[in-house]
Amino acid sequence: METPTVHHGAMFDTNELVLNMGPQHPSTHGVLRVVLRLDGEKVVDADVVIGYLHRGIEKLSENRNWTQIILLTDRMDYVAAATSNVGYCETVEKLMSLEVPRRARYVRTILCELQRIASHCLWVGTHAMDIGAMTVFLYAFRERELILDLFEEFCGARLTYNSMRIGGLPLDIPPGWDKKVLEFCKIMDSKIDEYETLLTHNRIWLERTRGIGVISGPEAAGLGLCGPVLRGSGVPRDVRKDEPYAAYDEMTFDVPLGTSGDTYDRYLVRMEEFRQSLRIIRQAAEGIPDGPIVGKVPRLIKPPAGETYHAIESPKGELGFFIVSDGKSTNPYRFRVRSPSFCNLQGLRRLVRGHLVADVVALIGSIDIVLGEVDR
Amino acid sequence: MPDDPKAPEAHAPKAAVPAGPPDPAPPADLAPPAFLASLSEAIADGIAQTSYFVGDWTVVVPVARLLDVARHLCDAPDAAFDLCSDVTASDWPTRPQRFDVIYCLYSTRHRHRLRVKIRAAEHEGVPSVSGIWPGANWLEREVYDMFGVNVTGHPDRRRLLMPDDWQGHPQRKDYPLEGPGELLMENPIDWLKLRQARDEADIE
Amino acid sequence: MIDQLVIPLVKILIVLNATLVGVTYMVLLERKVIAWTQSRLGPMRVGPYGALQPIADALKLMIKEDITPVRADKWVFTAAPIVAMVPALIVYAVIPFGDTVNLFGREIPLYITDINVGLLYIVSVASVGVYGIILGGYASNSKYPLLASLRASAQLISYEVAITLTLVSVILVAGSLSMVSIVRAQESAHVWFAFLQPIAFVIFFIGGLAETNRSPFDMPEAEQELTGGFHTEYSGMRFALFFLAEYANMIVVASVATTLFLGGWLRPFPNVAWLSFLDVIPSWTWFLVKSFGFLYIFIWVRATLPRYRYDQLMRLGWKVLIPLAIANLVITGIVKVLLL
Amino acid sequence: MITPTHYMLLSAALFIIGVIGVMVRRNIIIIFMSIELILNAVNINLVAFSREWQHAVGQVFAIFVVAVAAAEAAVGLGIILAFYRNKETVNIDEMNLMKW
Amino acid sequence: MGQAIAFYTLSAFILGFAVLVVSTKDTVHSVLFLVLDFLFVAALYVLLGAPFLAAIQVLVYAGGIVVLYLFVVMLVNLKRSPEAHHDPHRRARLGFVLAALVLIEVGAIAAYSAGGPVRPAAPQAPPTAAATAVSAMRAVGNTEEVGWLLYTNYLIPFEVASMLLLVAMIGAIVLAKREL
Repeated sequence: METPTVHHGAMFDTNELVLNMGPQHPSTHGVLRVVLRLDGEKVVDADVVIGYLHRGIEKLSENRNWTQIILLTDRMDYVAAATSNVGYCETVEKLMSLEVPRRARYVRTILCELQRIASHCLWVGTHAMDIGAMTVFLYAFRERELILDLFEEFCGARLTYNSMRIGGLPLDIPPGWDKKVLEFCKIMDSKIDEYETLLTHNRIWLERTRGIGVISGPEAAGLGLCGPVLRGSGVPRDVRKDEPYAAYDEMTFDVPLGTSGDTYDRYLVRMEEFRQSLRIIRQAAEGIPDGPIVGKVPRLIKPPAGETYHAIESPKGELGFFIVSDGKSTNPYRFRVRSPSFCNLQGLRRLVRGHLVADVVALIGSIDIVLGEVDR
Repeated sequence: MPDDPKAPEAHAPKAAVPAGPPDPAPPADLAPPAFLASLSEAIADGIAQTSYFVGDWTVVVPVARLLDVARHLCDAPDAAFDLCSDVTASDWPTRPQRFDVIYCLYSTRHRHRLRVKIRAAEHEGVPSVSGIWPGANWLEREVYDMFGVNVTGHPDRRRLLMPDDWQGHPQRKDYPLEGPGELLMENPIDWLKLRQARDEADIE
Repeated sequence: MIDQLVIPLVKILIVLNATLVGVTYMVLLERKVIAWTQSRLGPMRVGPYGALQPIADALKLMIKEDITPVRADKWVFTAAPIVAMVPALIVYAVIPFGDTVNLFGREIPLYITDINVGLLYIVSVASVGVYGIILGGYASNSKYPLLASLRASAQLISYEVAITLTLVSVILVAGSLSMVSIVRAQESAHVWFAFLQPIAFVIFFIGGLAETNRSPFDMPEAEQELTGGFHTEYSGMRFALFFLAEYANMIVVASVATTLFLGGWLRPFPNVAWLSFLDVIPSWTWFLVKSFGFLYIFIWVRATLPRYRYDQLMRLGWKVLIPLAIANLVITGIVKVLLL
Repeated sequence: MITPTHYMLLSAALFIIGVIGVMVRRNIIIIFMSIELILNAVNINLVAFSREWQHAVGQVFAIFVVAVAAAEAAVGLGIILAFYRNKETVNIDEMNLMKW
Repeated sequence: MGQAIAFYTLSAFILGFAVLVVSTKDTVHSVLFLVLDFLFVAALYVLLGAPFLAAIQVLVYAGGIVVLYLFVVMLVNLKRSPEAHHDPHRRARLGFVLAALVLIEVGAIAAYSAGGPVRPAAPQAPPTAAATAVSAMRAVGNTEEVGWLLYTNYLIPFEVASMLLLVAMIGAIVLAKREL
């Protein structure tokens, strides 16, 4: 006992404790790092550190031609790759003032909504898992698998689809695919009820999510939150309704809104979005028009000089592309992605303040981030 | 560590780089939206240029009036741009005011969009709008991180995506496509030693 | 000599081994039941339907590298899993697995010992088990385990109070602290104490979930919050000991619940004469069936419910369960006095 | 044959170890633990005599001692925590002021 | 014989761990030795025919009080060891001297009583009515015996003890809580 005493309690003060959550932590959904300042178990402040998955997609795109970039957009929100494809292609089409055939727009709508369901499946699974309900995770993945099968049939890939081309689609839908989509809708209906049976009226679930991370509508908008997080606070903002793209102007659907802006409302909004997505898919799949799948696209894609911003509603929120073309080269001069996960993650610091460590996990789950999209 | 003066000079921009986006003026038969008229009424020298391209309205604003314009656009009832959906920049190195800083605004009440654009020189201070839209906080940090735009009055101006000790600003057009790390790869053993020493310092 | 030494030693050997085997298969059972709940198959590769999976797991854990963190308190770090495991095992000394059986012309009772203060023994030994968790978290010299171990010890101590209070009301009804006498009391009362003490039974069940760190009270090892809980830094056999201790504790809780509330080794409806053909089935079978029914509910709960938050758990323990347990105790006392 | 004298000697030895702990150590937590040792020494004596006299009253007193020890530990440790929060020390020698 | 072996083994452990409690530098180790010490004292109680008290010793001391100590040791973040502090006014040797005095006294008692065991000719039952009831209860068991005494003869001390615990609990909360 001659060695100097090491006091193992040294890191545990009665005052404040700095806890480093991540980048290797099971519930930060990737490589997010949150530095928490704790008073006991209460969060005094949080610093969100990102950039661990930064691959420089914006910079890379400046040296790829316009078609090659579609491939890069797959790697941003890798659980909803088709949505990013659609967003990018629409932006370039806007820049080139291209007309997209109706058939292609319908298929895009179906793909976007299937992707929304797949993404929300992943979200409900991991969110429930974060709060400790492990069964929902596997149920949700079971249904996500069906969607991946549909995508595999459409474009041959299951995760990074590269499923869009500027001006339309790379391939027509396989015969009978729309029937399969409708069949899937029928299955999915009952499965959503299954998730809700496990969670929506569960007392522990209510206690864990109600009143956690409350944010008012104006504050959420000011923080730049978007998508279900913003709608959970009661702001009627949905790009599909406000600035319709693809074939959304021909669809009827409702935008679910929350009232109190807490984790539970965000959960309810997303659960209702499942149903609305199914509704859109049914309308689109039943009414796919005949016609070409690609518009009049020049062989060499070279948009005129100019810049534009175009947004679509990805499962996480407003996914915007800001593209500057110099009109001379075959690659964009500036390619910028306004990713919804990035903007939503910014609100985490505001949301977690005053809550407990366990709520931090619930809140990271409730804003539904994909780190590939945050860091790009 | 804002700017390493050596790095940009080493890779001078190519002559082919254009001098900026065209920013075409709106066609004569298209009336600008009402909030632009009231904006130029409220702040006389607020708008330097108005442009319209593929359906998007853009106003170019002098850097000095940025905060006034932003405040007006946020608060005026006919504009009510409560959502700052994006802040980004583009780099035109041949221009004296090399940076375009672009603010994409959206109004959840009126459901209209507007892009506000300022032109800033390399070290010119660009006032932060995060006091008006708290959501601009990270977006401005990213602009600072990627372009080195000198955002002033920002509550928390640190690098966002790149490591804190990174040299240079990667999204600039004159940023070398081989980063400093790659340059050190010419002598990998020294580089590994250096990195290990740094890692150990970090752990301690 | 045989009665004094050999038979007890043989009994201890059997119980210890049966417990360890039971614990390993408990892990398999849990994985299987949860898998079925989640429309999966669970382990299928090792042996038929994964029946040999526990052996493979044990082998894997034994040959894994045993890592001690550099700045850990080495002695305490090594001692902690042992401290967790030992109380979980020695509790089995007083649990009556069955009635007496006739073997080789000897009357052998199917329990290691029946001490006068059996129930108190269980409670006090179980209260020592918390040291394993505190020390494990402390000795790792790491923040997450430390947070988890503080949570765990506070949780265990709080729910111990509620559980002990329910046990007192059972003691009031049974009139004895001896486990065997409590079963006999249920036999002579012609009713399981679960029906006489339904509130106590429910509190005991909830408290049992919390005492064994089971979902929805698995805060101390909440993977999503505290990475791995108090055993984050443990690996290999030392981790296995923690793991086994947890499952051994689950079996203890199930056994105690069976003995106190579900009539122990008694067949269902011990007072109904026409069911006496059930007596053919040996008494220990009933005990096992009841215990595993109880354990099945434990697993079922885990597959179904989300996790409580730490403060909610404490609130439930102190503001709901303990007052309920005290009220139950008072009412039991009054009824007992009035009936006598 | 183990007589009460043996128990008394054991108890006395434990008592002395406790006293030495109280006198020599400066960490107030260790001092508290030494006091617990002293209380245990007393309890051993009580229980030993309880058996010797074949009367449970000794055990009853031992239970009271345990209760007092629990109360003492709760209040004492509360004081230590409060003191530590203000002075960042648990050294008995530094606790020489009536206020802090 | 068996009893003697048990007694000497237990005594050795009790005294050994007690010495470790007061001599170990690391406070957490000290607390651990205290737990072990208490467990062996509990074993001694079993040897003395007091299983109820043994269970209480484990439950209250080992499972309760010492956990409290462990908590405090972990909460109190020691930046420097208290033993590192030197107070010129402190006379640590005085402790040893006092302890030696007590030791001499005990030795004297032992020597004085060495002539014969301190054992009365016969157990003298206290001449109260309750005590006779106790002797009647003796056959039933140790727990019942203790319980009977606690709730008859010593009811008032028992209630006082419970009041003491209540007061201690309130006091501890008031002391430890930062703001009420």
